[in-house]
Amino acid sequence: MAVRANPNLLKQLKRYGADDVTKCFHCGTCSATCPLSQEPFLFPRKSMRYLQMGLGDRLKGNLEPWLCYYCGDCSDQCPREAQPGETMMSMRRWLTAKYDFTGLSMLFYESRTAEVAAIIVVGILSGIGFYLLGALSGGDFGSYPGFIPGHNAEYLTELGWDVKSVVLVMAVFVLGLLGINVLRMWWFTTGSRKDLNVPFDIYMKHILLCPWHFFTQKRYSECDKKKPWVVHIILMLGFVALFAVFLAHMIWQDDTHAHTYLGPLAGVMLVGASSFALSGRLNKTEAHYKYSHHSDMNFLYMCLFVGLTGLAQHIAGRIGCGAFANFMYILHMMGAVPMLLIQLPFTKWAHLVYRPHAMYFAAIQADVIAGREGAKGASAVPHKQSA
Amino acid sequence: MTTECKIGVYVCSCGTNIGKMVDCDAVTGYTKNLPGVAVCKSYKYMCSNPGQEMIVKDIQRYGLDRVVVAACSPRMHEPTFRAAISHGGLNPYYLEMANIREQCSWVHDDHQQATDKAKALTCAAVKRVPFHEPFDMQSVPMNSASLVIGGGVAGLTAALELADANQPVYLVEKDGKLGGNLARIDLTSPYLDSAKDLLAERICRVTKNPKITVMLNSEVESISGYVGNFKAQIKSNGEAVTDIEIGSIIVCTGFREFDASKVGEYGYGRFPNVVTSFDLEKMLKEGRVVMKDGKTPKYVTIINCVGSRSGKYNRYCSRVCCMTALKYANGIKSAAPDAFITNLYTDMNAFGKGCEDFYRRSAERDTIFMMFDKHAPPTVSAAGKGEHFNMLVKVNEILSGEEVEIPADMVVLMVGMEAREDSMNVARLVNISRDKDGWFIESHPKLDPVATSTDGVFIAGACASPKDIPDTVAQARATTARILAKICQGEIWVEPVYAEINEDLCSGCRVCNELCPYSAIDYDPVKKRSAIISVMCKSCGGCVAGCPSGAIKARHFTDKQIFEQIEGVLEWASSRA
Amino acid sequence: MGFEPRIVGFLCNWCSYTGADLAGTSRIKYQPNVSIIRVMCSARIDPTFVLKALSMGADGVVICGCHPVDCHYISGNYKAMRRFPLLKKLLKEFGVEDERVRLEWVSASEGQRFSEVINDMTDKIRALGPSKIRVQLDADKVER
Amino acid sequence: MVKVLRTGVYICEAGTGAAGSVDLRMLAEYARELPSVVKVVECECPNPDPVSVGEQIRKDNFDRVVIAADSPGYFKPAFARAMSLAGKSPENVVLASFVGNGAGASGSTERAKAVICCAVSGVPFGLAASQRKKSVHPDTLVIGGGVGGIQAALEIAGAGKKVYMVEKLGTIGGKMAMFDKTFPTLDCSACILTPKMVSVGQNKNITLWTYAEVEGVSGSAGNYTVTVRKRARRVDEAACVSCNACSKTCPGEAPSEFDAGICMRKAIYIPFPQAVPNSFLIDEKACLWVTSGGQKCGTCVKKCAKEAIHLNARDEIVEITVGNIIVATGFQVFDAVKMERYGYGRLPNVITALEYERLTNASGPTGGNIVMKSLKYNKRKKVDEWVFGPDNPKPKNVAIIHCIGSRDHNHNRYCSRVCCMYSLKFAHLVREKLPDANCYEFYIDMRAYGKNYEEFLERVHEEGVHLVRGRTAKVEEADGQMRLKGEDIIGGKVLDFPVDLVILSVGLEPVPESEQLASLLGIARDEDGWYAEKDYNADPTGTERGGIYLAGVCQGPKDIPDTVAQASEVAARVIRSILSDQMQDSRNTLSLADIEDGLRRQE
Repeated sequence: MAVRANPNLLKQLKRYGADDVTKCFHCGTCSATCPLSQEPFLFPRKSMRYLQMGLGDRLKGNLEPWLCYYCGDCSDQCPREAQPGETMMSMRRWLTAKYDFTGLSMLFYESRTAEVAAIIVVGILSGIGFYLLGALSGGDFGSYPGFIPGHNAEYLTELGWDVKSVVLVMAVFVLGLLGINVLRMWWFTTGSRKDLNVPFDIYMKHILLCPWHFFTQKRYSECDKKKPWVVHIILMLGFVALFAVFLAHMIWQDDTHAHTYLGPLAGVMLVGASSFALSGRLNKTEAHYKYSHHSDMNFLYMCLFVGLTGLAQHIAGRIGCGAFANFMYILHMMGAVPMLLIQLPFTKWAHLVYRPHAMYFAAIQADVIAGREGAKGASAVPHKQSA
Repeated sequence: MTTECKIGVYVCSCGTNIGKMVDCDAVTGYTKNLPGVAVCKSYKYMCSNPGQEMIVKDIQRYGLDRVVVAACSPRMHEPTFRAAISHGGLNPYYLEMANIREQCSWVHDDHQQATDKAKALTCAAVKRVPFHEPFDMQSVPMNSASLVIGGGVAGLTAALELADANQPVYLVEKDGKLGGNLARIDLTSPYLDSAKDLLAERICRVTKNPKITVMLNSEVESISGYVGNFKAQIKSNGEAVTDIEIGSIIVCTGFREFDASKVGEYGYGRFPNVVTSFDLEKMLKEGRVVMKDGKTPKYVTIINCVGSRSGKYNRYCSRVCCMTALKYANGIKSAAPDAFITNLYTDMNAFGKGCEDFYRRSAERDTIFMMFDKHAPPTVSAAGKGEHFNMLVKVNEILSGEEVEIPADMVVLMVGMEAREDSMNVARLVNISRDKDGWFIESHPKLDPVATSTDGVFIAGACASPKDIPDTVAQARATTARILAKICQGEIWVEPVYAEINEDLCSGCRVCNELCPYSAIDYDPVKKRSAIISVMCKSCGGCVAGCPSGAIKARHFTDKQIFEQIEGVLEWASSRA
Repeated sequence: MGFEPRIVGFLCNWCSYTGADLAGTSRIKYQPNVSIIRVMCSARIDPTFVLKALSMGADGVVICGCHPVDCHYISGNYKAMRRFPLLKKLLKEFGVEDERVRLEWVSASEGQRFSEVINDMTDKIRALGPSKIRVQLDADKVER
Repeated sequence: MVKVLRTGVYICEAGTGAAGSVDLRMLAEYARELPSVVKVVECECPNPDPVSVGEQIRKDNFDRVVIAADSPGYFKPAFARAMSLAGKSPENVVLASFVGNGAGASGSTERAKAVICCAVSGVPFGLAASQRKKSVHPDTLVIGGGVGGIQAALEIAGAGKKVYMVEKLGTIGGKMAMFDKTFPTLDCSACILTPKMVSVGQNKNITLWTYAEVEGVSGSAGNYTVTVRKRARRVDEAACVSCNACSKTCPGEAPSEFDAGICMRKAIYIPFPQAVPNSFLIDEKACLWVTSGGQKCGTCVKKCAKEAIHLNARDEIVEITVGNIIVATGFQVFDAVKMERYGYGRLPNVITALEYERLTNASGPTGGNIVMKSLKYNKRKKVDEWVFGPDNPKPKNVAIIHCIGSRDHNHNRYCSRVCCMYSLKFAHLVREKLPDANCYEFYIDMRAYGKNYEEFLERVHEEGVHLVRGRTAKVEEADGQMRLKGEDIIGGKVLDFPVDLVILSVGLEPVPESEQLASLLGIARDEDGWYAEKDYNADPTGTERGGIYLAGVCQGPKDIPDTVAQASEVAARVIRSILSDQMQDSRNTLSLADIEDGLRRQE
């Protein structure tokens, strides 16, 4: 079946950072250099080809961008400086926008102003909200953690507020969005492909891959360069730890152990990793730091901001500067909420959901294809061109 | 005639080129015992300095008076070994070569049979060589004037080069103006310089140069004579005939473009907005990159290799189209910045200086390159109703493995180069050969790319094979090197191989007069005998075989020599049986 | 060893000999039964050359020249072409089989064709068997 | 009465790069003063919009537009369209190209002014800029004794003119002498080149100095004084009969340059048996006598019956006067060690193109057998070494990788022009000599552009060579077996399969001496290091300096026929200058005033 080339796609993708993709002349170095590129997913070259030619449908149903962790080897070796790594990154941005049914993702990716404005608006609103929450619940701004809503739960209840339900509403909102988008992702990449026809048991067989990849970033460690994986996993574990602290704090009201030790540790991890990445991006130290989309920078700034304010809050609380700690707390929330509401469902942070799912879907597809090919018998010898 | 010749026989193993298939020692062992052979040796590279010196030394040491070299084709190294034996004090015509490489070791795959054949060929040479006669080179004066056929960039360059050396030149151009195919071109690849300026400068210099006689609307009617002393008749404006005398001829007749309407799939002539590269060139030059309805095209597809690299049309690559296509991609982008340009190619031939960079820059300007298999070219069809463009190009894109439809408002066909329709006439006129595609054949594809098999006739530019401007200019000037060298020498040496008539045997029947295609045989009505004008004779031997009284002798190809050779090849064979 | 034909080939210098060289440079293989004698033009082929070869025990003779219109000497191949039927007539009188003597056109760019001509000629002669003269000559030799 | 054309001059900054060195403001001021110029527009946009430019042309009522830029051709189609939109004749768009007329490289604002001046007058720059004529010394110097130098020297000598040839190595022949076959005819390279080398050696008009270098050049067009250092061969060329007695006992060894380093030669050696001059020479770096300061060895002197060896010979400096200088210094191949991922230098059976040429050559160290390296004990050094030997095992899978160091922004950006074809030739030889071996070609674009090249490509393909699009990424070794990893793009798979011999089709690079020689001769080099020609189209072999010409690969990668054509071209120009006893002076001697003068003469 012939597919229609759409020259406009390239123009669009340029807004997502695919500036150099037209330089590619398809020597195949990148796909063969990449240790992750394996049958049946040969990337990045083929995805770049789809992009160049404007085969939007092929691209939309393509899992390959997610299978790349961007170690930058391909970009280093590319003879034409076509930046395959960055092109894959830009395709991930574009795919995020495509999966998102609300269209907000597209708006935030295509317009820096929109993303920054959304973050600021949500930030200010949440700042006001949390201040009011603290103040209304009768918290004392001078005492720490007296101003933190969770600590004054009884007042809140009196007021008819329930932090848990606020959190729950937010979580349902975010997870609902992401859930729908993941379903869309599944439909674009796997569900709608009639040629695959995946049996249910294969879905079940690989289901554990999702959490496995989420927590280990195993695949990233298979890149030839190991450092990016280390940075990435520190950042990721920082978030996981923070999440744990948050859960412990919010749900079980436990601020003893987790809050005391895990919190600061997570904060340090977050600050360390994000400032490393940020300085890398600003100084363009490594291949994968050379090109930065506004969504990348915004995300790292936010990480750093959230990490730093969290740490400051903690330290200030410890040394008894109550007012400062509470001020930091509000700032912290002004960062954390936009991250959760804007960046998690719509921009950079969304990859935390899509990537493990991509691994999962990819494994399913590979399984189906291998089953089919196995019958035919694959060989590693180059094919013979028609004379 | 000597029967007690002292023959030296040298068998070359040419590295392993001969030695791998032919047992050279067996050949020497056999040849050594043939009558007249004084010395017989085998060596790795006879043509090398040590090899040649071996012959020279042996001539002196053994007092050799004939030399046989069993090696490669005489077309390759006969001049080399002739020079060598004359260095050793022998007349160069005392040499005979046995071709045991091109016509033996390279074409057979049985060691024994190849060795046997090599023996037979060597034996034939040994039998023939005693009947060789000594000749001295003939010297004839060199006419310093030259004829340049074709007024394109090659012709203009060659003419200027000669005229700047103060030598007279006749420049014959078929058209009413100079410039040839280059005059149709606006910018050159890959640096996008102005072709107009390039040409204007040359034409101005040519027309102002008193040494150059420009003959427009003219064609060469006939050419006679030989190197250094050609006579040509030029017919101008269909009637006036000028006779000129020249010493050398440079053929720069260029190319013609492939007729795109031959390729049905591309719809040239059927769809109004399918244009050839030359059509587009004109559109760009005139600043109207528009479709037939006057609108600016939004989607432009450029298809390379139209008529080139094809099993159906021309097999060869036309060498310049890839870079020209990039030039158009840039041109269209420049004239219509909103246009999307797709270039369909088979292999991107960006091999010249600056070309790879040009390729990259075109890619940076968002030209989309799609690759197709040269045996599965794209097709052009009309777009469906309601589409916002008017054609669809379908291509099997091999870098993605997808069958792709590309919207197109305009399709540009990069037509290849072909030999001109009159190339056969030109070849006949100046007596040179053409290859299967109609391109003129050079004397040696590697080391003598501008000379031809006819002495004094040179070829330059795209009449020999497709070429870009710098290569054409280089070739055009290269042709003048040997012409100027000969002019410097003042005279030229012609091979003394021609036919001669024995007056005593000639009956004056005049059969030969009619046979000679070069009118080199004169009949003397007083003596009632015919005689051959040696410098005009090209030694075909047609008269020799045709003479009823056997009065004509073909020098170096006498009946006796050939009989001996026949005996040689057969005698050896029968002695074996 | 079975019957190996001996064939003499007369090749014009400009087209056919160059074509044979091209077969060599292209490493196109053919049977080794033809020994080549170079002449400047197919018009140089005197009928006596053919007769001489046959009388010396050749099983066949092949003459190759430029294609019509392509002769380096403008019209030499036409001369050869016109002389050839006459020669054939004579040979017929002598009882020489028609296939034994051939005239073929091989251009300078037809290495492949040259090898085909040679192979075809060799195969045909091989099928035909040795020439009567050769049989006689061989018999004479044995007697001696 | 000629109507004065209202001319608008557009100075476009965004050319291709070099405009930085031209003072655009001064240029604009100069252009404003020129007759018929009504307005100078400085245009910074890299992609001027034809519609808005057209508006401006209509508004200012320009009849003619001059585009002045590094490469104004980039903008020409836009301006042509703008003119036609404005209802003016697009014929009246004139280009003033800085780079094309020598103002880019030298960065001279004066030259740029002249270029604009000519464009405004509508006279091609080349016509106005005609240099002074100088008389010519009849002798010629050819630097470099490869096929280009040989061809040029023979052509000039054939005209009866004197030629000096200076070659840095011990023999002429250059790279071509090392090749086994030449594409696409598969002529044996030595067979066609050695006779030419012999003629150079024997020609009375050619003075051949091998093992020599140009040390200094002074003077001007038509009369250059050149200092040549004839390095000490330490063997008397005339006396040596190449009997080989000396090298048999010589203890010094070095990798053979002629065999591309795949085997050793002695310290006293002849580069190859057909060398011209056919004489031995001593490699002073390997010679024990030289390195020990004359203390040790010296056995060769005793062995030489002709007393041809003079170990204490000194370099000789000679000075010659010539009218023309031909530079034909050729190339070196890309150093494949730089592309670490292919393992050259690390894996023994990864070899480069020149090494393969020698490997497959009948006169090479394996007698033309295509084999793999194997470990052999070196008694002298007491270590195991990977070496080629005629009886080594033959490879079963041979991979040929194209574009090594070429078409690559990390190395050389340009295409080396010959690698595709020589790689096809390699594949053909593999198939011919090892019919059982698999042969793979990994390419990006198959550039078979010359006469009969496409036919050769098809033939090699039919011979069963696997042509794989995709340059491949790396060669690795595991358990003594090399594996090649690459993408088969058209087949749509990633390959990872065992190979026994990998041939890297290395690209061509300027010789290391080219920088020094360029400064000696006063000629420019382009950004890739090749010598810059005067004009890409019109004068591909001339330089900015009169009487100095370029032939062959030193101007940019080229195959043999193109090199030979260029060499003949250069020879033609030299003969022409001698014949007419005049040549053009160097172009940089032209001042703005000269060009303006020239312009007036044209009008």
